[in-house]
Amino acid sequence: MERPLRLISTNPLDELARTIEALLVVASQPLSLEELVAATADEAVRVEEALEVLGERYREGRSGIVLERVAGGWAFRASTAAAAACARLFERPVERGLSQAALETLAVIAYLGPCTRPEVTRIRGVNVDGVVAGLVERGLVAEAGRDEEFGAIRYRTTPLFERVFGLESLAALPRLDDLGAGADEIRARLETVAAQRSA
Amino acid sequence: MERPLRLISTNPLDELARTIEALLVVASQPLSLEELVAATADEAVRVEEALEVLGERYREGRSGIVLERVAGGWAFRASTAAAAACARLFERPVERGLSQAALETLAVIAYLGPCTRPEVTRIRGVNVDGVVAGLVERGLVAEAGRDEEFGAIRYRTTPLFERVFGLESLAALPRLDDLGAGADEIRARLETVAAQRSA
Amino acid sequence: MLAVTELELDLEAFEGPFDLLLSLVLRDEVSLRDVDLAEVVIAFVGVLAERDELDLEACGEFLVLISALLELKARGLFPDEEAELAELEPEVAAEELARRLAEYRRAKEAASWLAERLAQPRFFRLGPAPLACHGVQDRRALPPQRPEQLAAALRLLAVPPPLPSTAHMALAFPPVAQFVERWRALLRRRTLLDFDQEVRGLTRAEIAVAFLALLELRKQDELALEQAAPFAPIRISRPERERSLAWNVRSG
Repeated sequence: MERPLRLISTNPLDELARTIEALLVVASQPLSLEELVAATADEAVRVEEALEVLGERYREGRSGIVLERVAGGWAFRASTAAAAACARLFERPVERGLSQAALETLAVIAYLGPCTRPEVTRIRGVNVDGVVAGLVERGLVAEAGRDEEFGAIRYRTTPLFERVFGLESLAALPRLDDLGAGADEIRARLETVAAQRSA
Repeated sequence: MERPLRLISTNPLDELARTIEALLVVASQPLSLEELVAATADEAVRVEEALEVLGERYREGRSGIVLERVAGGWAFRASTAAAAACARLFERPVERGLSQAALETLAVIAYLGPCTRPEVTRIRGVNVDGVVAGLVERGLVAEAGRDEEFGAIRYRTTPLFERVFGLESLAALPRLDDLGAGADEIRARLETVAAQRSA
Repeated sequence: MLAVTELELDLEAFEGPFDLLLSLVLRDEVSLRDVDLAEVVIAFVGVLAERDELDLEACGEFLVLISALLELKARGLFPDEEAELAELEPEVAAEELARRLAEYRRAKEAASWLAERLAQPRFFRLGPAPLACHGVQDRRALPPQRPEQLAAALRLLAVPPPLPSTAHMALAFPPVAQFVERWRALLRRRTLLDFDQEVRGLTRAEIAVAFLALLELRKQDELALEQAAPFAPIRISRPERERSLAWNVRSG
């Protein structure tokens, strides 16, 4: 297993893996399995096998280039070990300085799915027009048609959102029930107080 | 020389090479030696050494990712062996078609005749700079002189637009008699609605 | 006797006695959005627990204050929904409010989950690669489109927006100062007032503000409040009768 892939040039799977490497290094977005299958003109099963081999080769701790499954496809990113060096050279304009309001708005749009600004406003309790415009500018949310009843523009999160937050897809968001205990936590604390009182 | 770089994890030059890999996979421009030295916070001699190691690792015939020295510095590209796959990737039709924002912007320009970005923005109620830039890049709209009053650039639809939508000319657009007789009436109606929406 | 207004609070957004929090909220210097009212409840229950017997009067007073704050907060969170909520039966409205508060809380939790993901910096390339493949250009063709899409897009742009609702204007919160003046004027003319009678015909929002104005005046010793039993009529009188108060709102 420790023999490096690249030395076995007679192995056709290795050739396929090299082609996939090439595609991923020039693509400007994550490539889905279907896109890889179409571009390599190979079989899905073999492409998946090659991706597995590449995942082993380009993994955190072993390579500066890391293959990750993100935004419904596959993409290269820098290893976390190289984050400090990357930060010296590159900006992170998409996520730099995201405010609490922006994060809440993103969360609402990500969880509700395509929704209009009035719908987000209802949950957040404050006007979100400016916040949404800022998120569109950053490319984290995009227009997704209009509400048929009122003609208001709907917004959805973009693949870039999934990439920035390292999500394989929107389904990778934690279930809301798992987030914090909320009411249960308060009840538990009240019960503790009550127990102290009766003691 | 045939021993794979990634297995010698105790070699600090290897670590430097991994950092450089990471920088190169994130960069959208070739990186100069100076930039690499600054980002890695290492010595120029060692960065050059690491680049040599990487050049050996990422070379034509051995890897799908090829390190290339160009005028501006160093950059990754796809191997020539993968050219056919790259061609299929880049020349494939875009499956998703046009966004609602793109469709609305195209509709306004097609039905109302050449318009400036501020005019389209007013009618749509959101900034269209990015959308128009995307449509120009795709060749669906093109510049058509300047607005005489304000000097803003006007945009018109292109022959490619007519081909994509299967129209012999703009006169073959579906009729919108329910919205008004002629472009001027439709424009007036859209502007009235836009004003109500922003009120 | 436990003085509710002296309850010491140590919250994320505020530190100090409860009555200071109340007056800062009334003066719009602290936003209720930032105050975790559940923490206030827990602090109060904690203080109650330290005492030997259940202080019913303090509990009653606390409930009145905290529910006024909750209503204010709820309305602040859902400003456009007042009319809709006001039309609902009280129990249904309370459930609806609770549901929306939970929704908001979950949005906040999801936001902090997202913020944690950002703490780990992730670098990837934005935009096209510096060098592509030799001899290959990014020429993406567009598949054929239907012109009807264009007509539909323009028709949607011509849909007039719904008329703005004016219902919220009827339910907007009147300034507390207006009710402060009203109570003062009434007390100049009469010595004893009945709260329910005076607020009859007012909206729920106005009643809440009227009550807050009352508490404010009580705090400034301009009047006295009397309630024989929980849910009994609240009697308002000039401060001379203060000594006979059955339930104590801390003065000064």
